Amino acid sequence: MIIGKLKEAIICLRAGRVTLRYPFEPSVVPEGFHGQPQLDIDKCTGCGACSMACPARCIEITDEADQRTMLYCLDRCSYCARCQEVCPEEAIVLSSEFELATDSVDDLRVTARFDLVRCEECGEVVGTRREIEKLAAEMPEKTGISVDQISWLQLCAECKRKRSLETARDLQAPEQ
Amino acid sequence: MNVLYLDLNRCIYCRACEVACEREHGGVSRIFVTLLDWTEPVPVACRHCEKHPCVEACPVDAIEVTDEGAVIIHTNKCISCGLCVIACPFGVIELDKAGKIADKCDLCAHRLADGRQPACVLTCPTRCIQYGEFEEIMARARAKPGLTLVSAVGETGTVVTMPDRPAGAVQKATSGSD
Amino acid sequence: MSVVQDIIKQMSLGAPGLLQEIEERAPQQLYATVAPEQVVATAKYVVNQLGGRFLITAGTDDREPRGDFCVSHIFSLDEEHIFLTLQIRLEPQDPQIQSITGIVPGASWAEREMQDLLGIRVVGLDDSRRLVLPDDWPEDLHPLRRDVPHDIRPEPVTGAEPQRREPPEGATVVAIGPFFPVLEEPAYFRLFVDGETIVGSDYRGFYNHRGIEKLGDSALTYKQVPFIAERICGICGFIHSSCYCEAVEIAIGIPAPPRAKYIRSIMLELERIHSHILWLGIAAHIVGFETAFMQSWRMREPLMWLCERISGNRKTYGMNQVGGVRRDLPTDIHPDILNVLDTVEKEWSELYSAIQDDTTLLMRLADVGPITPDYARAMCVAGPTVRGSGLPRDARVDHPYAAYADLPVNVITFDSCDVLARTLVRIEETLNSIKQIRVALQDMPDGDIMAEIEEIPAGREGICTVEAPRGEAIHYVLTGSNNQLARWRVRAPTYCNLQAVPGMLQDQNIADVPIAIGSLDPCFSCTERMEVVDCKTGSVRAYSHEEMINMCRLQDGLSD
Amino acid sequence: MNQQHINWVPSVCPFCGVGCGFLAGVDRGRLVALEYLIEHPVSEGALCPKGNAALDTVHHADRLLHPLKRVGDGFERISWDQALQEIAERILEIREAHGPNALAFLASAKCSNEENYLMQKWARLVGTNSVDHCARLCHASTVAGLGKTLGAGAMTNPVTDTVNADCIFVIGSNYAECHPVAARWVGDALEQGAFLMVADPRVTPTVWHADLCLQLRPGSDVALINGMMKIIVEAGLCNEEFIGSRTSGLEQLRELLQTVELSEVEEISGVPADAIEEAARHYATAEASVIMWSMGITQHITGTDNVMSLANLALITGHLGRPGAGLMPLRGQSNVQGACDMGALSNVLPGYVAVTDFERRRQIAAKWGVTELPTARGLTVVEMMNAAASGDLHSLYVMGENPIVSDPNVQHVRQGLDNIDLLVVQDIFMTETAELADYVLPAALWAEKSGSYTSTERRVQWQPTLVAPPGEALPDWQIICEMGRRTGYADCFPFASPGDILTEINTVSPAYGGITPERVQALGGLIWPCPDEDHPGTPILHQEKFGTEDGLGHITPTPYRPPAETPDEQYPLTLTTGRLVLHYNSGSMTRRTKALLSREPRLFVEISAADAAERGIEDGELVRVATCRGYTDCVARVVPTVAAGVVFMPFHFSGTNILTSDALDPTAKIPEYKVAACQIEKSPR
Repeated sequence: MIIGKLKEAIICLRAGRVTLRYPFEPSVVPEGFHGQPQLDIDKCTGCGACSMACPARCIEITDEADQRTMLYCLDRCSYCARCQEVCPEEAIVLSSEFELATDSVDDLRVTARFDLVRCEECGEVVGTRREIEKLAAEMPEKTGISVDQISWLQLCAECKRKRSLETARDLQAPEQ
Repeated sequence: MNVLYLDLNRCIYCRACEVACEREHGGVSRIFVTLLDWTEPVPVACRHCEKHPCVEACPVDAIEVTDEGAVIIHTNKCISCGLCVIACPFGVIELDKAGKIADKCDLCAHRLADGRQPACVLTCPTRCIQYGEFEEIMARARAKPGLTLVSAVGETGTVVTMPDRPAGAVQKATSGSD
Repeated sequence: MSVVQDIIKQMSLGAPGLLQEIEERAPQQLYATVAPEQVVATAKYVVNQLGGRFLITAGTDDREPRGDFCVSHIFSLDEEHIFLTLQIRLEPQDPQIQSITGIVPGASWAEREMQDLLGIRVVGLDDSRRLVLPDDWPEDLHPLRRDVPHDIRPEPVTGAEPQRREPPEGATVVAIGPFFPVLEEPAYFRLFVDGETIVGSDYRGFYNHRGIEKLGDSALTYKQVPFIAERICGICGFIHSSCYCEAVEIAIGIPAPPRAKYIRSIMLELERIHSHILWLGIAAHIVGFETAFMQSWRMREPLMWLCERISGNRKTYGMNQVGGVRRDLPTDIHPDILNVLDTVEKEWSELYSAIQDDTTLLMRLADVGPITPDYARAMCVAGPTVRGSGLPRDARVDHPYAAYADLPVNVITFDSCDVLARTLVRIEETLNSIKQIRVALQDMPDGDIMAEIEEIPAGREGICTVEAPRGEAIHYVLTGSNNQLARWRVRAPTYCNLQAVPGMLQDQNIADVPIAIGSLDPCFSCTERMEVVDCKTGSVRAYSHEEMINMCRLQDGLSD
Repeated sequence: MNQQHINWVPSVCPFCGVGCGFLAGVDRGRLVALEYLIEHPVSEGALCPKGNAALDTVHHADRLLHPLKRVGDGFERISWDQALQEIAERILEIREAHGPNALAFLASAKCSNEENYLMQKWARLVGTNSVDHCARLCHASTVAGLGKTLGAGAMTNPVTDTVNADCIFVIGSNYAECHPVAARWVGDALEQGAFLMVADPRVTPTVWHADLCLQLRPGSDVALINGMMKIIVEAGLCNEEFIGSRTSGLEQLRELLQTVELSEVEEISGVPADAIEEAARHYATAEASVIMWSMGITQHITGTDNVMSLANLALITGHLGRPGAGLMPLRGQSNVQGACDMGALSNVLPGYVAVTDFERRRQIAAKWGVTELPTARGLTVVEMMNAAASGDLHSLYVMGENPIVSDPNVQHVRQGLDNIDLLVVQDIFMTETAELADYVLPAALWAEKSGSYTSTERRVQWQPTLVAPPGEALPDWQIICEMGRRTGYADCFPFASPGDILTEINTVSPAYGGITPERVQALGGLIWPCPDEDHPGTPILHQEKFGTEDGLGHITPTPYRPPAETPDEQYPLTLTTGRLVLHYNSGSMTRRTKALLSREPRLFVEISAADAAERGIEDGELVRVATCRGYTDCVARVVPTVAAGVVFMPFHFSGTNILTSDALDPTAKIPEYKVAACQIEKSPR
């Protein structure tokens, strides 16, 4: 009995003070820490892949008039880094920032706005201007389809289906 | 190489292909029959284009062309960016909002694998949708009277023929006006 | 003949007429289709003749596209390392099935839950009160049915009362809960006492039932589920994400690469170590032994920092994905891991030694909360709870997953069947875990950490059990179309262990109840709190529940 | 889906009369999958959207499970024994009190031959010929018209034989929507150069492929056909040889045609004379011509006349009795042909023996072990509703029909059914009619029982049992057998299986003589007439002689009569009704099928742009359609496919038949669904 208590006392004494001085002293996080996601709006095309991937549904996309708004509700973030993983433009990365406490939830909300392109037939949303410009720039070289043929980039899926016969004719190989 | 053949002249807008496709693919149809002007049905399925803009648009190589010439989305690799949807010339890729992935015709790969033709082909009441060897299909298409042949992007992919009669069905109707 | 074929043969011959069909849908996973009227007889055969151990029941709403409901009673044939699932298909209108609690008393909650959530009536349940659904939930609304949206918020039924069980004559009720004071978690025990002796008890829990299964098979995609799976438990989250991922990998027949499996095992054992250390601290706290509480938690902290360094997160590592893991364990981290393990091993051994000599403590633990081997078997308890009753059940050995087939798993049992036995199991297991990690680090193969998975076909089933610190967690998956599961069934180990509480408390002294219940290391769903520290003044203020709700909702257009 | 446990069983599609086949996949007692049956002689694996969704209703949660008895406004579950006993007792009481003609029975074109046979047998044993079914509402005029002219009220050539035709004349049929697989064979014929002409008030999908379209006014068919015949006769395009050797009555026709003026025809039908001429010449001069029709011809007060004039057209040109030449009434339900063959009609016994035919009636009575059967013609469907309303009918026993949606002028039907003492409905779902019943009996559907079904081309096919019925539901044949026994005819219902019943049918109906249970189970079945066990079946009728007593085709002149209702100031538009490809009849099955309902979710009315503009109606707007019988609200579709003055509504949703007319064809007693004077306005809601 007494031996047990002595052993316990030794353990306590040897441990000494173990608590950190945080928040009065900074706490350093390790490399690769999953802190608050940071968005590089210049790189982002507004494609929304992050929004679809996010398990916590932090990223809300609203299309209104000629603008897409992406609202990052970082108060809901679970720091899984899926957004970083899927982003085709490497526009979002998880930073080492973890001191997120605030008394205004707005401090944890980030908004990004993008110009939308709407279907020239029906007005349905096709995508953001950045997405379409990106495709228009890359497509001719990658597929060999000339720039003036890719008018369908301005159409929604349903209108493309309606115009599919014309498109097919446009794209027909010249020898046929 | 085997291709899909859509003979628009025979479509009756019954949408059996849509219901069949839906049945084969977990409740979402990947073929669309669009009715133009109430009288001109256009069944649209993936053309499995040779130049395949969707494959080129995909930033994560989730879309692949198989040895059989089918353009297939590997759903587990898809990141839902939607670029293929915009890139597709025919509007046959849609982003499945529930499943959060891009979805399109896979030529019923699971059926072809066990020797069955795609569901839309077999179910089509009017033989509007067919599937077979490219040259054979082309020969069949060329042999039909009064049809215009339109092909997809490139020289393979889906073969489409449409009636070359100018007048629509409504104009054909010979009714003494009231 | 392989063991699997032998079982198939035994079942076909030994249970003539019971089975409609039996097949191996994944390696070591047998599914037997049983006619509804044969379910009891077949369960009896499986338990008595094959030595089957009941794990869990998964009810499935299969009305689309099959047009029926399916009940899957999942059993483990431990010695043969086989999962044997009895599947019973039920008519879609007014589905009902005979209870198997006459054969397996531990199936009671599983059947009650199925009755609540799927509206499959279980005939012959001795206790058919609500288990999971709130008391004010409408009668005919079964949330796991696929036609019920995941975000439904029905009008509460007014005047609803909890269905309490009445005490035996002459006994008095002592209520513990609905906020269980020892663990500060929601659970409501009603103890029926005669003087200081417990003569019976009743339990009502699930107060914070979060509907995670429903979210997983209706709102989330395959790649999103691991992150919510991880949040099933705040301590052993990695258990659940691993269990989910391996179940899907089994279902589609694409295992994670060997390196990923080793990384999973390492993370799982790190989790076990810090969980067991944490538990010892809490157990000490329950019996008023604050020294051990403080020192345990101190010892644990370096492990948490280590995990943060490995995964980027202190807890809920987010490392699992179907097909493997998302982060490698580079060689330059290995020495740090070994260092932390060395320290923990040394300190833990010292603490163990001190406790063994502390007779006061031992007296609080010995002969308290007895669970006999027979009762343990009947209630299907798991983890240290079953091993403390002398039964060598451990998923790492019974159904090896991750890299456990290659690791030196020592199944530790003690046979005094009391709280002390459970304590000793945990302490020694911690030391064994350290050994396993060392071996894993040494033997870890090179290569990919993620398998190439092109798509996840629909209609595949997979079962995985993972030995959590509290016992085995079980995940059953049925893959669906549209990039989503069709059914995800999760059983956390506390689910079966809690069912043993009435027997464990029977004839015990009321003063021993907290540590007895604590000895199960129960994991109820927790709550949240927030404190604000002013760095300048050092003042601390706690926010109230209302304040927090208001802060979330202020300018909030979001719903959750 | 894991397919390895699926047992694939050839099955007959339960929807329209084409008789397509598919493979039903059974997995551990559930119907779980459907596969295309490429070997099927009619469909070659093809299926329309309904066929593709055929399994969706089988294990449906709405299925009736237990016998129900009305208690106040609701129902109470009772045992089968109680249900059968109480119904039997009440039927006997009513017969005792009011005589057998106070009882009426509705058989079903969705049930098997065996079940229809039993239903009419039971009715007649109980003492009434008031047994009828919905054939009365679709092709009764075909049965009457062809019976009178050709001696056999059925399609003369198989559907697949269309491919052999050089000219295909479609009138009052929208086969592309109503019988989509028939379009396969027409399409094949067109690719071989056949000429397709379609007469229809609307530009339907059938018209899209036509070489010539005659957009006639609803109800002007006889005028149009007489006009065509006048051109043929005057141009000398008749088949004199055929007329001489195989027909009678040409002279009377000539007399009638002399009174026909083409300018008048043009005015009545709205079709230009040169188009009529073109059609007439194509039809008469083609090597082989077929005529296809459906309810656009039959559902008129002149339905029988319409059919007879088509028969006249075929007879004077000799387009009968050869491959590619024939008359093809496309029937609407999977077993409507069979239900008629089985005598589930108020005027005929099995094998089309008139109830008034003393000798042959006695023969059937003898086979049934009774001395006599009722002799008076019974009530037809619409007459039953009238009798119910007037208090002459006290009991109605309904098997698998939904008159409250499908009958014309349904408000009147509702009054009748409300008035009745005993209404029994035996069905698979709680239909709108069942909701009014005193007793509701849960029945098995096609996949849950075996039996033979006769398609539009007289092809008798076997449907094997695939799965067990849900709950306590029972196959209709078992229920009727039990009712028969409990109403005092135990000896007449000794059957233990549908095969036993078919064996009795073999002896009662000569055309089914060789269609034995063993033979009919082969893929594709057999085509009647098949008089004995060695007979291979008869795909093409009338090759040597007609079915009339003298063996000749009776040319029967039919003067034009206007429809019962013509537009007036109050109701200036003509409403016509029809089917959609995605729905089926009263919709109790297809409106419960997500894939179909999602594509065509609600009732609409098609209206021309001119009529819409006049009323300020926009496409997609809610409008109110009214006739003198009532009104219904639905969505307007402003389309170019109906002519001004004509509007169209599908009949699959409750509401349409509030509007339709119950004026009857005097011979066939078929109501004039196809013409009602109506008005449309913006919905006041």
